[in-house]
Amino acid sequence: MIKDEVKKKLEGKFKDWFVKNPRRIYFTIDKSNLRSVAEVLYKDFKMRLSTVSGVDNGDNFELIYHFGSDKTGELFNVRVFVYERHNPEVDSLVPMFRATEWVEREIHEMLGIKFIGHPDLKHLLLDHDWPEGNYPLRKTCILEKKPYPQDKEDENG
Amino acid sequence: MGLKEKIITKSLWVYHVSAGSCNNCDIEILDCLTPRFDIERFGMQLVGSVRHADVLLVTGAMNKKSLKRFKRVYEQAPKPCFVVAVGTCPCSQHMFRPSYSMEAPLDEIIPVDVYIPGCPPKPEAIIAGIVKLIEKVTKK
Amino acid sequence: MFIFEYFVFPGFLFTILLGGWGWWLERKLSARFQYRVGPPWYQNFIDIAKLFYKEQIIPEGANRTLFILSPIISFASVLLLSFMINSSYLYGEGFVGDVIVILYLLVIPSLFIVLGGVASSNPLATTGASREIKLMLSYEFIFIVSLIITIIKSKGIISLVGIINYQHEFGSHLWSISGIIGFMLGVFYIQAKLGIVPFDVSEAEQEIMGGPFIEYCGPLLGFFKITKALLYFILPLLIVLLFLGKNLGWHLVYKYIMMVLIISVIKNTNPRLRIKDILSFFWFFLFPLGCIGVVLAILGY
Amino acid sequence: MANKKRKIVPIGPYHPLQEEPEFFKLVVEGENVVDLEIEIGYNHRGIEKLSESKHWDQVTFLVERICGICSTSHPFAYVLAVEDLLGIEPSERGSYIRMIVAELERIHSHLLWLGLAGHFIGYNTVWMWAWKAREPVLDLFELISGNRNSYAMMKIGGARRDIKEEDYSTIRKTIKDVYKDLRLFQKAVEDDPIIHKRTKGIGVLSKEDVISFGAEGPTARASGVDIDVRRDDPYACYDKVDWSVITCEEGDVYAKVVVRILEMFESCRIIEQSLDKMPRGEIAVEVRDIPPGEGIGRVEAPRGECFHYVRSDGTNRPVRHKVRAPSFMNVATNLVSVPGYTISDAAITLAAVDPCYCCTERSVTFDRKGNKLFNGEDLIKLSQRKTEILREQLRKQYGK
Repeated sequence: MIKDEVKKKLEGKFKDWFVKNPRRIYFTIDKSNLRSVAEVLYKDFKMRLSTVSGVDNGDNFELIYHFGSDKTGELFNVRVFVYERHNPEVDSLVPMFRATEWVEREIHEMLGIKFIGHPDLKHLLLDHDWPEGNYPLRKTCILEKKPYPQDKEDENG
Repeated sequence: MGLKEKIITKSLWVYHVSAGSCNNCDIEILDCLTPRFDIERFGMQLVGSVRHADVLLVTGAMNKKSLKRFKRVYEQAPKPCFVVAVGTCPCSQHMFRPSYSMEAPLDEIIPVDVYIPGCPPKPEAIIAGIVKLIEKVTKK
Repeated sequence: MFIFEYFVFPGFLFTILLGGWGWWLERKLSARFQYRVGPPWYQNFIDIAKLFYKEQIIPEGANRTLFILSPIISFASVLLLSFMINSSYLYGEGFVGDVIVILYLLVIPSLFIVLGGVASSNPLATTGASREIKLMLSYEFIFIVSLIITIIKSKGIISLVGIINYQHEFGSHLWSISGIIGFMLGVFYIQAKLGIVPFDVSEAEQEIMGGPFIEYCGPLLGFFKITKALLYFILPLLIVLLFLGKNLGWHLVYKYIMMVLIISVIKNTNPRLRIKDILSFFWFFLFPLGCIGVVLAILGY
Repeated sequence: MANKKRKIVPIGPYHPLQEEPEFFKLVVEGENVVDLEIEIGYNHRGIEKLSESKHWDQVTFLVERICGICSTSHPFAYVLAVEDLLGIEPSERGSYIRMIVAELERIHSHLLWLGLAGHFIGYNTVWMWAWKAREPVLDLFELISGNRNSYAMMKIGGARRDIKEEDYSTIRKTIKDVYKDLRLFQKAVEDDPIIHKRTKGIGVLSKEDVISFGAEGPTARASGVDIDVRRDDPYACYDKVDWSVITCEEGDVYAKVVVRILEMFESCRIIEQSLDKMPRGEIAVEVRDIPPGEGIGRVEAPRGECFHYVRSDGTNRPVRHKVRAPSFMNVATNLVSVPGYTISDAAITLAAVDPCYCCTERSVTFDRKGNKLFNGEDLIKLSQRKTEILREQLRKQYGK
């Protein structure tokens, strides 16, 4: 178990350290510390970035970087809050490891968060002519309602 | 029943188009080719180019990105070309219908000859669907 | 009368019936290898007939003339070829040097497959065409070596009928070391010419989706399929005539089936080779082997 | 004829190479691939809007439809995430049932891949033989769950269906038969020189690239990166049975084939042991309300680590559900493993990571607005769907 070592190493950079169970650790860091924390976890502790979850909390965006240590099975979940509603920006981790390339592209198109330093933030999953500024995972995105085929039948008969 | 219909139904070359499916129907279609089901004994073959196709087996709920491609594929297919919707997704878009990236069920885009519901339909069901198609073509 | 001979017996209709059946035999054997049932015996005829009912699309950007002419010319050349080969063993008709004409006529279908592929202006088709050309450069040469071996063994007779008659008198060429080598080269030639695994790089479905045929559909594809059906009959037959020409007549039937069986076994026990590996196989293995075969044939082994 | 001009060879989106639509642009010089562009999204379904009418229990069925081949791994990871959120342990028998189904799925998925890999190198006999060996496994699924794919065996708190004790012997016998078939494939792959020629030294993925791309599963293990969630972060009962993690050092296609074949042997062992050790008792513990909180579930799917993150606000639907499928990380490795080889090699290399685009482009996230509970309209819709399902079942029975 390396969580105490991690805690020591990151002293002063995190808050809300929360051990949900021995293998799931959550803590929050400041946006500006993201790169240095990721570097410590990735380079010093040889952790693997599982993925990044982006959440729209209504008034802010929350990015959770899931770092997994494959030797001990611990999962460190680093929370980053982005408070800007318009034009939210976060540092990109692509210069460190390429695993985030697609992850960040996806978050960009789904939530509209810009990653500074990402080489090419084009659409990954959505069509290229998907309307700009329409981010499907934001709470503000409202989609049209389509009736089911059987509903149509009911209307007709 | 003319000679033409009889000949075409004895040699259906199928082309498999997946438009936002979950893979289940796709592997069940491939399963039809393998030893237990072996649709080659009915003269059906899976072909690689849509130019050779007689039947388009469409799976998936037809999302916006693949729709454009699919329309092109359909235009490239030489007629007569039959369309079979394999699985509940192309029939009614299944549980994916309200999603933002979905366009419309298959039959609102192109005419569909046979629907094979099921999630996924068993290979037996797919073969039964093709038999229905053959009945439909020969009775016309 | 000539028209009857050319189109019905022993020309087109006869060959396509047997070729379609031979092709079916190969498909059926493959299916049995793979624990499948396989198609019914009339499958290839139905397939070809169906293609003539289909719509003909000529892709945009294609060279129309070349695109249309390629399948027809390759079909015509093979038609002529089948007539020549059939009349050689059926009637004993032929002329001096006809094996060389056969050689030329055999190049034409492959050449026009390449041209048809290039004409359709599809990147995958052109890739397939360039592969086919590389392949042709190697397998046609192997066939020439194989021909040279059998000509040397027949004491320099350059006609198909002469070679058959020679074998009829002195026994099949296969039963000697050089004969076995020539026969092997012939089998690999068939494999490559018909585009069967392991030498089907030019139409590899999983890589380039059928290569030169990708844009063909309807009747024009039908002509290519007929060409292939005809080749399915005459190529194994040609190798049989060249190397197993002792007892013909009804014996041809089992000899032909044996050839199809060999092709099918090779097809089903090998993955597709890369074009690089094929070239090195043909040039650095089969070609030296062929040279040894020629030397042995000259020495009389 | 190799002209040195660069041209683009498109693979896809509709291409016999793979069943799913995806688009690779191979930039080639003659026969050599010099660059690769990956264009995905043809399978993207995005289920966000839908989740407004999805209950915690229904999400299990929804995630099952992310991918048909990993149709146990996704619900498995999801229920683990919810259990992590709740802080409960699933029932032990349920855990064993989950494990058996997951390992059966691994066998079926790897056999499927093995067959397709044979197909991609033009070796149709391997394809047919592998899929013939796969059919008994699908029969087992039909025996256990009633369907060949999409088994619906997962439930928050345990398993949805029991494995009957009279079926144990059938499962054991089938696994023995599969074992025999696997030996055959192992020998065939080890002995065939032409398979070696086509796969050895092709599409080599270095250890550094694996770590940088975060690749996982057999793709990573074939490159000598020793990771396996089943061992590292044991879930279900993987720590109670005896099995080992398979790794290879080479990182080429051949190593990936070998890793997958050997893994199937391990799966057979796990299933046999599970049948012996499985206790009697309840298959699921009861779960009523989901409190606010968050949870993470990780499962070693046939292709690698399947990652689910759920967040609850105390209502009957998740506020956020993030799915990260293994192929999402693995597919990107093609960017380094394909260039430098020929077009023929590209076909098998692209397939060697066992890409699953349905997973990659999964229904990205579940999300919902506000705290709206079920309203009448939703309930009507649900009942209509249920009727549809019942109708379909009847139709199926009738068809039989």
